[in-house]
Amino acid sequence: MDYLLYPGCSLEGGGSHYLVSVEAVFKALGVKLTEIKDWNCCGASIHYVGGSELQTKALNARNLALAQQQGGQDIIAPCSSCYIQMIKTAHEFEEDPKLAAQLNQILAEAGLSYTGGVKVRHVLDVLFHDVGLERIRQAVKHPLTGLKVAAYYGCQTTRPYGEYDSVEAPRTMDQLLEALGAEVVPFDKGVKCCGSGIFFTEMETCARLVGDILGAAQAGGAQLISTACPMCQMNLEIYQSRVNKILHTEYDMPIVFITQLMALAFGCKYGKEAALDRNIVSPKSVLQAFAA
Amino acid sequence: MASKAYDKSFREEVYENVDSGEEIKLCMQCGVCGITCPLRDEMTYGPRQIWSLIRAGKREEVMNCSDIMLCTSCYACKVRCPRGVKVIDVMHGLARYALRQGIVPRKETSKFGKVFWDCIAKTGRIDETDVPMRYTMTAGPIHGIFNALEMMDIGRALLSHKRMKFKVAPGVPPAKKIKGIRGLKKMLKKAAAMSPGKES
Amino acid sequence: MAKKYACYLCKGCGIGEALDFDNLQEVASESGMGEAKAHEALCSPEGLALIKADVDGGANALLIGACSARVKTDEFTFGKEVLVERASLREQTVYCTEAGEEAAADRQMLAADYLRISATKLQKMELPVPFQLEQPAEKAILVVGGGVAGLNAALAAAKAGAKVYLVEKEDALGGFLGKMAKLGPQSPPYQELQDTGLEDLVGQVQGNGNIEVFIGNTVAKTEGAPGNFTVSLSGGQSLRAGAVIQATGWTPYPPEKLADELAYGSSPNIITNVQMEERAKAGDLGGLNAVAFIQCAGSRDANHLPYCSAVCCLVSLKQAMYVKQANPEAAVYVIYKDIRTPGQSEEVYRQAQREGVIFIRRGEEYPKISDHGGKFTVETADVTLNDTVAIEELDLVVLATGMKPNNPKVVEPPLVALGMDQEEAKRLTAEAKAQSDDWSVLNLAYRQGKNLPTLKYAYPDSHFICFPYETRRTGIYAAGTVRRPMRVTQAIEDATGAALKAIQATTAAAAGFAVHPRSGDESFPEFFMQRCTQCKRCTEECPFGAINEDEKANPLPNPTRCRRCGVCMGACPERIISFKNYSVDMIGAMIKSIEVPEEDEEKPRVIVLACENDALPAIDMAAKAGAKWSPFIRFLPLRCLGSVNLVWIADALSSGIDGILLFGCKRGDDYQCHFIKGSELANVRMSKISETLDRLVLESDRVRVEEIGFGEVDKIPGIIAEFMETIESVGPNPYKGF
Amino acid sequence: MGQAILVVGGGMSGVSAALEAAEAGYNVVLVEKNPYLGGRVAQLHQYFPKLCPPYCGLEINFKRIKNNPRIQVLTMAEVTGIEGAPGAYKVAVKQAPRYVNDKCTACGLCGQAVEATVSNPFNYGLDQIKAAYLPHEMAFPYRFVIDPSIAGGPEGEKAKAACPYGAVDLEDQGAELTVEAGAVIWAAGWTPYDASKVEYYNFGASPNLITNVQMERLAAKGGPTSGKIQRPGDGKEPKKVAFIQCAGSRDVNHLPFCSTICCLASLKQATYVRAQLPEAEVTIYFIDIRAMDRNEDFYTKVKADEKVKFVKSKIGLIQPNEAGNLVLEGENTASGERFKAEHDLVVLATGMQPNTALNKIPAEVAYDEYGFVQAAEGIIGAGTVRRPSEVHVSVQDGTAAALKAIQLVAGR
Repeated sequence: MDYLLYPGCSLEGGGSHYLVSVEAVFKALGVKLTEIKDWNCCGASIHYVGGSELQTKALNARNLALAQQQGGQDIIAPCSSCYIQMIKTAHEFEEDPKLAAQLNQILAEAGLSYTGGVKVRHVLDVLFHDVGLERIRQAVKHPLTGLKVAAYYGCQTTRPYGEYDSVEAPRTMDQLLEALGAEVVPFDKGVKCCGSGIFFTEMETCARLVGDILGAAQAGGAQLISTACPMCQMNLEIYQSRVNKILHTEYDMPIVFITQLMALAFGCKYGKEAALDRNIVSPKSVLQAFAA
Repeated sequence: MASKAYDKSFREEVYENVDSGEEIKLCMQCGVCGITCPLRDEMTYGPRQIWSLIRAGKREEVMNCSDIMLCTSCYACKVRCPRGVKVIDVMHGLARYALRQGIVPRKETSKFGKVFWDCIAKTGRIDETDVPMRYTMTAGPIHGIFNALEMMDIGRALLSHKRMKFKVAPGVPPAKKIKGIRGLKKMLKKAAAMSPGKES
Repeated sequence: MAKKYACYLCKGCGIGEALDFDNLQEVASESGMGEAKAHEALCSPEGLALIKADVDGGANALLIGACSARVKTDEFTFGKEVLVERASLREQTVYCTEAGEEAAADRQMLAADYLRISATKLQKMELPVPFQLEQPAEKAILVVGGGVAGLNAALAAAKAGAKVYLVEKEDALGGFLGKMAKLGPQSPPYQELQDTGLEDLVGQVQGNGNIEVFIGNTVAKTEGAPGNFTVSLSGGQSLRAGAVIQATGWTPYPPEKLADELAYGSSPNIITNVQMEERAKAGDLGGLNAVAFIQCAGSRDANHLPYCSAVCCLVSLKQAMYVKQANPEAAVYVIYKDIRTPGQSEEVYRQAQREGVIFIRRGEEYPKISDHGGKFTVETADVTLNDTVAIEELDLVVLATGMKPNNPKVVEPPLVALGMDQEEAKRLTAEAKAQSDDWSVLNLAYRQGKNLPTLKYAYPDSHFICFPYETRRTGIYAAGTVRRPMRVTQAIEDATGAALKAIQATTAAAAGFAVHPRSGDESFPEFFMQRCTQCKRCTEECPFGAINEDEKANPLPNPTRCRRCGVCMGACPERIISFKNYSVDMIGAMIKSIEVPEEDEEKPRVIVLACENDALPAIDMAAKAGAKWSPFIRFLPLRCLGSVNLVWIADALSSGIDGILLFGCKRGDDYQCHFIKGSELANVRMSKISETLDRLVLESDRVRVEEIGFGEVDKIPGIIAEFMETIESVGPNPYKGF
Repeated sequence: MGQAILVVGGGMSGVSAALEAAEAGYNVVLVEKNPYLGGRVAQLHQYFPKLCPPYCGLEINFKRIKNNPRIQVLTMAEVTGIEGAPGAYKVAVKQAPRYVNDKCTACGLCGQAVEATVSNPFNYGLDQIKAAYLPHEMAFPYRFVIDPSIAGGPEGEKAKAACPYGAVDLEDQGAELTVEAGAVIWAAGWTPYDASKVEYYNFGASPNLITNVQMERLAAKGGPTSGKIQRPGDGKEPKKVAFIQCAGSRDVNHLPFCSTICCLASLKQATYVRAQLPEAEVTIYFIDIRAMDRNEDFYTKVKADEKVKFVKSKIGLIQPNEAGNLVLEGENTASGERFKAEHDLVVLATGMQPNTALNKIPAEVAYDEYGFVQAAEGIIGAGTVRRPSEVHVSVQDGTAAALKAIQLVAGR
């Protein structure tokens, strides 16, 4: 098992604990990750303000071309925002020969080319379909028995093609959590947008969206929310104080990456490998019982 | 009495100049997008009605409508649209088109997005400290500092949890560029020239 | 045929435990059936072997007392030469009556009566001898109309080996297909306009040795019957044909009628979709920068054509594509009520949108069209914009007008006119005639009129969902847009199917059996003319116009036109019309064979004359489902309730039967009677019976008509119970015992 | 006379094709997958626009089959292979075991003896049926079936012991046979589109959210409620019924084509509700109402009922609430209003997927991208495998297919 890793800008910043835990988990599972050399930003959701659609596709085409140059293995893009930008370009490249030609014209400016065929995968996809629940169960050393988790996928994690899971009612993370021994609570906001794209700019609206999600998780009895997108993690977590101010609530809900929980269950170190000490709403009181 | 005549010039303008603008041709006015959008309550029209306005030639209503810049790219509408219309791409395209016309549907988003893109264009990546800092400063020095203080607690928290690099000011220390930045810049220039509406 | 009777009684399925078989054997014997053989399971290989041995020994008239005739049909069929009559001891005896000792006597009488009824029937019926035309039946098929349906019908029949005459009134084949520039997308990926393919089609027709084409001709007269039509053409030729396909197509709804609503006629640039097609074919689409199509121009409008013309949406999409393909810059609007692109043609809608056609939903009101120096403005509601809008600077406005069938409208006088006093009947008949069209396509030399009967909107179709091809004139099939609005692809299929129906009609005429719905039936009505009083009832009432009249009003039956329903038999006051295996005398005798207990026994007897297609299976179903009803009921299956002759009512009442129920199909606009008006006729006839009953000093309550079909299964026990109460309240038939 | 014509599918188009060919004098083998003929129409309560029961026409057709020695019917049978060319095919047919032979009198004793139940496919799983059962009250052939789940066990033995006629054959292995035919008519019909694939409708989340085919069974006398329209969740009479049009159809993510019949089916089902429940309100949520040709009259009739409302909106979300009702969300595209509407019974107008999209014909046959059969010589599509269509068009198509088959076998 050999994949290329596209960390994306967020995993180098606010989502650093995602990167640390992804690397720990894949190492534990014996999966090799090689970072795409000299990758560039995917453009994310806000690209359109400064760049055209084609420019954004060019950004992603460059990463695909680099990946192909490096061996063309499947790319893992842990950040859902990167994932969706990249998979969109990859898909449309295959479907639309005119676009493919245009992109190659553009890539030529940097002495690059792309012939198609590289697959873009999400962390959840690879864990569920390639590694498989069985191997994950085997790797669990400290089952998260009794831990009540709300599985929050976020909007972009399974969209827009539904390649590896349902776009409206995904189940992969639920099953992964269950494989870790955790209890997945009823939660109907699993793919509801958290508004991270307008985090800085439309605070009130964003607060309402975040509040809806936190409220539903709390109502379901969740001790924490598990996610697989750094945008969601950041938005749901660091925004809680704002939400509480605006909506007069008292949320104190830890937001952790599924890979952090997995690392913990695999017996990795709470801080160094699971990077749980990097969570601002501390999950310590909930998770320390499972720590190695 | 008809409130206004249908005018084909605007829709043709959209087809030609707006990224993914031709997508709206396929809309059959079913209404699913309008109800699917998580921000529907913040919108005056919603996608379907905007398409309808474009068809009718209602340029002012569309270009001056802040709906076109609210989209968070959640893809819920794209996933459900029975005609497969790339609603998000059109919305982004419209917002971008408005900006190019000097119309700013949403000031804050525009400012933030501009800083964001500039960072990519200059360095190839986003510096998650630099971008918000620069964005906050777009409010002007006094407001900027005030806003920055507002966000200070968050920044401090991120910093202390090893999720943010330390910066004293925007660009200090400067963000690292990718190695292939020169090639990337050329690519972006080329892509701009090939984009609808002949961008420069 | 010399009949050798044999009777078999089945003890299976609980019959054995419920009935006294010694008694039944006695009844069979008394009824002339000889010694009845009982078996534990008559349908088992052993039981069947028992019967087969007797058949081999010469038995040829078999009474089988077992389950309903609707089941185990294959098992209890012993070849065409052996008459079989089934007495329903299971469904109509054991299943539907209370079990146990207390009810045993009544149940036994019920079973015994069914044996008597069946024995009587067996004695009264003969093996049918198929009708043979004087000349050998003609197998050629006449196709009227050389449009897409006619051409395809002709070709389909010819390819199956039939000789075909194709008559077209114009001087060229093709009909509307010949006026079309292109067809809309018909095949995957449903995005490209297609050639009409007319040249190839006409070439195939003209090159087929089985097809003879008569262009510039109409049908002056159609005489005769299936297997033997003589058709005179306007050009003077006379043809003999076995069956006819009318594929005369459609006429555009007259646009002049839309002058008020849609300004038709006010400018040469407000045109219909037919005119648009002509312009496209002539290559005259230059200089169009803005065009609006207005859908439902006359269609879906109570003041014009209340129905949807089915093709106009796709025609406008196609024509919008013409405009777009001639000038991609042109602004093209389709102003619609609902876009109707069924099936795969949804992709055509998408394709038109891709090409830039703008769709505006207009609501119920017509748009307003105004002329501004040769450029038009269309003002319309724009529903999805929630506004009223104007579309200006239009070069051309196309009205998507609908289609009317090329078939004369026929309005029939109400059935109550039958047997009414002369003046009133004449008035109703004249009124109906005044509402009917006077022109004709086929000029049928039929006593009931020269045209195919129509229901709504002059469509001569059958009104049957399950049997769409049946017109009410046997051997004449409507195909294509004359039958209902349809697209070209559907008309091709329709024509192909109609060709098969026509081939079947000639086959049936040659072999002497009936077509749908009694397909294969070799019986036919025979007239004992010496006693005919020329009352015209049979010629008027036949739902299929099978009987002509001579100048003295003698009926002239045409057995190959006949569907074997027996309506004529029911109509005849002199009871001179009989089938070999179905007659007034036979049913009368069956009724009389029922044993009527003395009045003081307080065991009333009620007969149910039941339609064998709907009511009888419904009764079986109810019985199977466990419904119970009075053991005083005796069901008699009929081909159609329209065959009920009033004499049976008299027979029944005079033999002491207390009440008579008639179970027929649903009547009215959505009738289900497969003989069109049998149920309705029975109702009309019964409504006139109270007078007779009064004369006999009998309560009219004793006779009732009920609509019973598959939808009324659960109501059967209730209807029977309620009727039994009525009978109880009016008391026993005073004629009992006389 | 000539070679036989093989007809695959005993629904409306298949039965029509078989009968029309046989009545023109040709030998026909009719292969049907179910244990009975009649296909989907047998499961309908009424036809539009006449609101007449399908069994009226089926009864005539079955009678025609009974009276016609040229038709051989094989039920519980499927075609597994086709070899040869137009005019000379060898078709492999596999018949599943019925475990009941032709000695069965449909007396019902086996059904009484057996205790095991299975989900009733005829009622689309709305109820359970004994594992020894008559497929439905009008089944043709009129013969019981034993569910394979009990054939090898003690319940099967109970059925066998109960039958006085030796009709239960637990050793039944089914059969494999080869049919020689000059032409094959493929009339395999359709399957209701799987409603659960339209995830935002949450089919399965509430018993009061049903499909249009289930609604037919709810209204049918032989259905799970004996024809009483009630909420499957609690048996209560619904007061506010909604029909969701295009639940999968006209949707590039699901069935990109229009299923043609669903508008009329919902109009018809609205009449079921209104006829039974005078107080009930019906709302039909639609994109376009497609009541083609003379069916428009039926639309006009239903529209005249003021308790039937039409709202132009494709519903974007259906969610059950605590009251057991369903909340629909949509945008009324006529007013622009975004609404939430609560209904106590919701019917999804799911469309028709051609069975050839799910199971291909085991021979070289062309399809369009949706799986509909394209015109071909020798193997002739008929009915809803060619395009979505209403009953009378299927009959028409079946009849046309019969002639195309005859053209191939005539004179051979």
